[in-house]
Amino acid sequence: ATAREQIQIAGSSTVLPYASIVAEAFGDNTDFPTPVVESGGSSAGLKRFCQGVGTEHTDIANSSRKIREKEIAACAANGVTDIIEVRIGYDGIVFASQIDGPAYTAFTQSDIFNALAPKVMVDGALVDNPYTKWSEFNADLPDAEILAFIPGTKHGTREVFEEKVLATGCEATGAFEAMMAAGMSEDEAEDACLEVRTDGRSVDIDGDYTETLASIDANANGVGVFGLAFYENNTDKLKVATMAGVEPTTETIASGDYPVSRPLFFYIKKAHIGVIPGLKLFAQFFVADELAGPDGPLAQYGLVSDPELAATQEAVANEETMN
Amino acid sequence: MTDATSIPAAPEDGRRKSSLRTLDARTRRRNAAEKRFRFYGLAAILVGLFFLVVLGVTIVRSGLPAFTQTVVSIDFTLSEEDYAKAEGQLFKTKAYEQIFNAALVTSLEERGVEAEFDAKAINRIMGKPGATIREHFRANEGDLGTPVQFELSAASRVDGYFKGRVTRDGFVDSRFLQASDLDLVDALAEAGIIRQAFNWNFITGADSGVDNPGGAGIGASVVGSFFMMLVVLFLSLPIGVAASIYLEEFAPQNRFTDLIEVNISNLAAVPSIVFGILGLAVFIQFMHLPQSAPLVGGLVLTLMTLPTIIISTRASLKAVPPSIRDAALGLGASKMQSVLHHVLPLAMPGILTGTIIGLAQALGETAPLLLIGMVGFVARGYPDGFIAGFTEPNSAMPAQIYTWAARADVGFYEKAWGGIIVLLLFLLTMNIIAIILRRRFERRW
Amino acid sequence: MPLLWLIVAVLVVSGAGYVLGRSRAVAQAGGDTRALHSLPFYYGANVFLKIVVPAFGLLILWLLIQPLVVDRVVSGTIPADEVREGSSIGLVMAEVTRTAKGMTNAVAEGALSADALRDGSMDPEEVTQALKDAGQVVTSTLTAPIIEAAQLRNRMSATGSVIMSVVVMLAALAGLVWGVRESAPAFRARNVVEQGIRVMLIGAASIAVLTTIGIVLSLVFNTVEFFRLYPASQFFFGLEWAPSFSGRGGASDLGVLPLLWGTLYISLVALAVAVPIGLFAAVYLSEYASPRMRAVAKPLLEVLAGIPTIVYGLFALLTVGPLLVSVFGDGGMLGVSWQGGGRAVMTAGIVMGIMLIPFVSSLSDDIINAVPQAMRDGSYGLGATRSETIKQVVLPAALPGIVGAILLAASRAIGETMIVVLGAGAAARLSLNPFEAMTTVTAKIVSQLTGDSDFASPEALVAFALGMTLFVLTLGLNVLALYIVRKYREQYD
Amino acid sequence: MNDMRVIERDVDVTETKISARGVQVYYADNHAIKDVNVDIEDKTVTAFIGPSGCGKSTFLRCLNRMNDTIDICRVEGEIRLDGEDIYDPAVDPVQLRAKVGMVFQKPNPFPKSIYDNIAYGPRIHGLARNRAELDEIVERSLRRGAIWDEVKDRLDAPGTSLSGGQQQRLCIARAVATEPEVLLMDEPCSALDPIATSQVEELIDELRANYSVVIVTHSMQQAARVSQKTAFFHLGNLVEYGETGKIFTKPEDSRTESYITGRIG
Amino acid sequence: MNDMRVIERDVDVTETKISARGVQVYYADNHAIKDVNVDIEDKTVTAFIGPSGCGKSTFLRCLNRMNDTIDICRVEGEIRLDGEDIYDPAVDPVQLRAKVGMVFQKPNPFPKSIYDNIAYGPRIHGLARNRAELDEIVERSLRRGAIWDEVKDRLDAPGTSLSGGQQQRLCIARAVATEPEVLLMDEPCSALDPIATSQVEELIDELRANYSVVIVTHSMQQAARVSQKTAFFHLGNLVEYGETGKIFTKPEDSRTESYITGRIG
Ligand SMILES: Nc1ncnc2c1ncn2[C@@H]1O[C@H](COP(=O)(O)OP(=O)(O)OP(=O)(O)O)[C@@H](O)[C@H]1O
Ligand SMILES: Nc1ncnc2c1ncn2[C@@H]1O[C@H](COP(=O)(O)OP(=O)(O)OP(=O)(O)O)[C@@H](O)[C@H]1O
Ligand SMILES: [Mg+2]
Ligand SMILES: [Mg+2]
Repeated sequence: ATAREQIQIAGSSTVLPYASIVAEAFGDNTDFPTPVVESGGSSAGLKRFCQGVGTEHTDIANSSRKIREKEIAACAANGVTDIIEVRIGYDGIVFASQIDGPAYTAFTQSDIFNALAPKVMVDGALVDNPYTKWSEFNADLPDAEILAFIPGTKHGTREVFEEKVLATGCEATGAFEAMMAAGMSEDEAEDACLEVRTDGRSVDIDGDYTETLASIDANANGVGVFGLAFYENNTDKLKVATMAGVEPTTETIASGDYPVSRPLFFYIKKAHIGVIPGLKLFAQFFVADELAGPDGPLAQYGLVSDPELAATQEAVANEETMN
Repeated sequence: MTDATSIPAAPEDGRRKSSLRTLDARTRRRNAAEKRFRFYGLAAILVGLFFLVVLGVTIVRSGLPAFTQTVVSIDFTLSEEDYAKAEGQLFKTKAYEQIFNAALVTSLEERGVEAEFDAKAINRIMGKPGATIREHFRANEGDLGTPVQFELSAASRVDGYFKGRVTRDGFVDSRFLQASDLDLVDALAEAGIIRQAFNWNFITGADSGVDNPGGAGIGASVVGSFFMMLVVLFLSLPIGVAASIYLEEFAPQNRFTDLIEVNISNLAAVPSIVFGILGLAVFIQFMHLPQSAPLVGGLVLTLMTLPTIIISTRASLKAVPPSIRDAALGLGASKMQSVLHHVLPLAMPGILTGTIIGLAQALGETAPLLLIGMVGFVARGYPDGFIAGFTEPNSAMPAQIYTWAARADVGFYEKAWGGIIVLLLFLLTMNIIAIILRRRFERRW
Repeated sequence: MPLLWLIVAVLVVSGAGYVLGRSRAVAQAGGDTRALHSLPFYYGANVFLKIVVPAFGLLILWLLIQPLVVDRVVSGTIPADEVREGSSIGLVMAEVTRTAKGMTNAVAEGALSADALRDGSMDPEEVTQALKDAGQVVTSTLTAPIIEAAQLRNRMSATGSVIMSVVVMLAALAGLVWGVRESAPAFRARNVVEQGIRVMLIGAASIAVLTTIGIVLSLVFNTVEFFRLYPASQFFFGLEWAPSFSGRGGASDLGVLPLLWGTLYISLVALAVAVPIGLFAAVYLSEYASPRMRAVAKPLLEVLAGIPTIVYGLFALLTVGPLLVSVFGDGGMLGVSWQGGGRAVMTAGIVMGIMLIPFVSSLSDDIINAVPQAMRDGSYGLGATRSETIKQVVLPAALPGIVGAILLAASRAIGETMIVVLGAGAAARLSLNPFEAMTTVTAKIVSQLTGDSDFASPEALVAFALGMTLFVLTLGLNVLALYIVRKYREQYD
Repeated sequence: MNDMRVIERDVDVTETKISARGVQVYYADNHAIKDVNVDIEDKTVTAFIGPSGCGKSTFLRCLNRMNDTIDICRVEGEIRLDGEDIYDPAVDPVQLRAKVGMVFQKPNPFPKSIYDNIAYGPRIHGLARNRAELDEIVERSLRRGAIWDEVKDRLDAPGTSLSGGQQQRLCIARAVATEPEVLLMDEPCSALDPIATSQVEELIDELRANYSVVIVTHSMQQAARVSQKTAFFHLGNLVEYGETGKIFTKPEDSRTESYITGRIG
Repeated sequence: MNDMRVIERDVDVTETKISARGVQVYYADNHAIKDVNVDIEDKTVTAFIGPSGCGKSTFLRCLNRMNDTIDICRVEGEIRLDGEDIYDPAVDPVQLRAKVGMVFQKPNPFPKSIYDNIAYGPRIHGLARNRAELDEIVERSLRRGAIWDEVKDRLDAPGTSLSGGQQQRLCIARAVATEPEVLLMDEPCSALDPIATSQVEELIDELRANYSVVIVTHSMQQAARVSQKTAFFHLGNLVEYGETGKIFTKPEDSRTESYITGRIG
């Protein structure tokens, strides 16, 4: 087999848009061929990444979460030991609804929890969620049917949604305590906090944000969970809600004021550096200020630029592997 | 035999004497049933066609705009030093964009376009022209310093404004476009600088980054699909027909044959993504075929299409009356000859139908391609040769459409529908041969 | 590409063999083809096969076996201390293979001198650098034993391919001689050739079997792994499907039953739409429609099968779903509130049914068309109406084909994801109400495979277990279908 | 040639059952039936004779509009059954065919059981009120088709597994089971042995009491034995039509004569 | 009954072409042929007669192993062609059928042109060196099948668009075109008019000079006219086999006698 010419990347579909911008620019700006960026999810991307060293395996895995210990072990078992982790920035997660729909403008985690949890606190008691309208538990919210389109369990975003919204809301409303009081262990209670109601008011979306958008289009009362980038590209259709009083913007997320966000990564197989043409250059290109900086096209598109980008650039230049 | 020989009295006198025109109750009932049945049939077809029309209209309405593109056409001069400066940067195309936009600002000021604008507004109006400009001047260094006419695509929202996707009422300012920019766009349109043009790039180009809908084209993936379909057609049709002939005509009737038969029907029900898992393991990781290549895609789709072709071929082989086989055998034809000369031609319509449906399915399939690296961002332009067409990374039409549909910018959504139009045209072209052939083979006996 | 040349050479010999075999037979018969046992073509084809089959068979075998042999020999030469801790001989061998290939490529590009392939005392650093410069994959600095092993490997493969070329050509020539000598008028060339074709047919049929084996193999290991992490009883009998993303263990409910139920329900609705419409359409096309209408309508309906599923998905989500809600939903036209949201079994089922119409209609139409006219005449002659004829004579006679078409449609329904995800949702649910959102096994296979979860976690591995379960279940359904066809088949003529 | 004597039977009724006027049939360009005029009488057996390919089957199929099923076939002229034009658009061919039954030249049993083959007609016409009645009809029809003894033990066997002659008799029984007013039989005895032939001929004679029977045959003897009227076709023309006795003894047309005398059987 | 006289012809050769010993045929449980022993001679026409369903076709199909195509059919016993057991595993049924041609009871033309119907056999057996020769073979065969005049202007028309009798003659012509050594004809004249019948009979007589012909017929006259040997089957048994003259004049078995005398034709 002849050596492969192009860089082969696979992984998260959240990272894919940014990777595609960089890949196109990389092809346009260098003499290397345009890298191939496959989608298919962080799981599949890392799996392929970890399957071995050699041209039949990918060079880079995009991931919308940190690689897990088990995965590192699986990688090592296949000889993929030297991995460089690169954090490219943050993905903000926002709640948005039809621009002409009910005035969902400000949520707190408790509101979301009250709306979507299967068991909520009503008058100090933990009961099956009785609410059908937002206004029933928060008079400031519109008098509209509860209907939320949340990321499906396949999405990394779901984890953030659970941890940063539901869990927080669970504690804030006192449900967590009530559960503990009802005799659940801490773990059980934590798990219970993350559950969502199954009567159809909370709809899992396994597809992309376009699907969420389409769902919101079809349901005026719907509230959807989107990535910041997606929302910003569709401000003419969507209006965003604040979370705990903070409006989601690149700045508030970068500063950590806006609570719901997550970092995005890619992982490079060090063994392929110097082997696959332009691999290191690509990594450097990706995190360069011109691209990933606050004025670069990635931020322009909606990526929350990493305040510690300089350190990342350093690490890539030195090919610093994990551990 | 007594009751047999005695002639029974006419069962219903009414029926015997009845006129042909006056229908008795039973006949009327039967005729009504007949009419109903026939109506159901017609209705079924109409229902099918109705949905086809609905879907077709949706597709065409949403997809046609993809074939036009708002372009900014202007003479642009790039000086040697700007060229050198831009080339010296890491992000060269961005530099070109800035130079170009600056030049546009000056040129507009010179022309005295009646609108308020600043460099930022121009940035918002323009798409991503950097790559086009760089490519041009790299290829024609002689053009440096002389004015060159460029037709560069405008930003996606400006494009949307021209196509009616973005309107002034209900317009929301964003960092991508502001209300004031629309005045500028109107002014530019009046000045003839910005206009709609047929989007050749959409038909011939390759995918672009998510921030550059204006640069995206389906062409490269049409080529990818074409090569995949070549593989699928040339493998699945002969293998499928051969397998069916064996199973239907030659295989001994025993448990093992039954097993194979059930097995094949079962393959049809295997989710297509599982074929992707298989393809990744076998073709890429075991056989070391290149990743993201139409060859591998074709092989995977072949495996997926085989059951469809086998099932339909077997069904139509079964439908050929045995007397035809007998006639051939009786003349001293071998089993093989009787099958190849007589049975197969008579089964041809069904085989072709299977091929049409199987290939249509293969052409529209994305899931298995997901795992072998053909879905995502595979913007590689055209392969540089016939062989390379099979082995160089490429996308496929459905994969391209699928990725476009998932992108945030509405410009891509429109492109996705445009891609669907192209895909359907491709499908129709592909089918037309099979359809004509099928008509020629159709006969009753 | 010596392999390519070898193939070309064999093909040339076989072409010559065809001509020779054919002409020798004809010549021996004194130019009178009637004196031959078989048509002249078969004599040529016989020689062709005698050359091609052994030569290529040998070639393929050799290509498969040689690397195994070489690997064995080479791995024997690697000292035990080369295998680092946490690594394995397999990985070292992978490196040797890579290095060997890299060296060959590097030599071909001129980045390494040709005697680097032989020289036993090469400086590892130098070689590593040279390989990197030549753009070959190198993981780390190579060591001397690895380079030596790589050289040995290259040497053995080179000798191997020379011997292979000679052997293959000899086989081809032997085949030529054998075949041509056989070409006498009395030789049963046709039988031999047909036997050959038959073997090829069997080969084609076995590809399907191999595919099945491949699928089972590619699913089974991960399935076993899954069951190590997750109790099988909960998987098979659990009534809940709620994978948790965080993978904290124990938090996920991965019961397959709701998914199976959803699959069954949605497929049934889809078939309930597609089968009657498709069958009636097929009947109308083949029995009532004018030839022109048939020529137009049939291909048009087939377009339905070619529209990408994403279009159907959006159609379900944006058009059919809201439409159904406006009828069956709260405050809908019927005044019932069966349907909560647009996503429902019905939505997906109906839309999927539309997509499946041509699967049923086109194939059934072909089969119905193949029923001999004499059958219909017999019925008409008894005073039957067309519909009676169709229902009682034509359709029973066409049953096997129609069942095949329906099976195909059912298979497609089971395998569809996009329409399910957009039309029926992603949440698994055990409910009888067809206006509720549900999801299918296939949709979940895709979403768990393409998700963001830890690939070694049960949440990702469950995809394989789901695939396996579905595979076994559909196998059962197919056995049932075969049984039905056998039982009710009516053989005409 | 002594068995060529024509059995002189009383032709009870002379009422016209079917009358054809100026019938022309074309298969695409092939003019298969040329201007045929004929009156087929009720309660009479009419025989069509003529060389192979002269259009007997074609004309027979016109009488119950079976030609409708052949795309390229075009029928012109007028055919009246009981005075009603059967090609009138208002006429329902289904009802016509229920009245005018047909036995085809090539036996075409349905790929169903023998029982179902026979029961098919009575079922669609609702001739039996219950299963017992249907059983009776089936048995009676099979007896009349002279095949009962051979198949009574295997009524569940497929009709296609019968021998050629058995299939032919099955088709006759099937046609008889629906009790048509006119029965068109295209060479009903071609595959039958003499005994079976005589049984079928008996059946035909028996049917004559109530119905009109048209039979195509190549056997002059058979025509002479069973028919009261004979029509001789030649190259698509109806050359001569008349009393069977007269046709066989004093044919008017030389072609008829040469066909009859040139016979061998 | 004067035309029932048996034409006394010299039986030139008495060499045995096909010899059957202890042949048993079962269709699943149905014992269709019971222990039949018969020697069919070369250059002889052998007629099989017997009531419908007695196993004539079944036995005929054994002679060129056409029964192989019926799944449920089982043949036991020994059939030798020129001394070789045709059911021997080493025997190629294809070659056997090329030597032992067959005309089926139900005409089964290919849905191809008339020309291709005839040319098919010669093509697969390589009987024609070129198109002209093939044309010649086709014409000769059609002439021998007594159908040339009727189809010579429409050789491109599909064989299925012919009339019943024409299809039958087409099938005869098709079988003759491959020049088999033994020709099995299952009621070849059932749908033919007397003139065509006599032409086919002439053909049979002509074939006898070189080949062996086995013909199934329901017409005693025909058997008497064309055959030298006659075999009478009854309920799957070969009741009597011998010189045609003897069978028809002095049958040994009472069943034969009653069948022959009980005849009508
Ligand atoms: N394919 C078949 N399957 C089962 N039984 C069959 C099959 N073909 C014939 N038989 C039975 O075998 C017996 C002999 O049939 P065969 O066709 O040999 O009769 P035959 O003498 O040719 O009669 P005919 O003169 O009516 O053609 C009959 O009882 C028939 O029903
Ligand atoms: N389906 C058809 N398509 C075209 N031509 C046909 C068709 N059927 C019959 N013919 C032609 O019409 C003419 C009359 O055919 P028909 O079947 O009526 O003859 P017939 O008198 O019944 O002959 P036979 O005694 O051989 O059955 C013949 O020349 C025949 O070739
Ligand atoms: Mg006829
Ligand atoms: Mg028979």
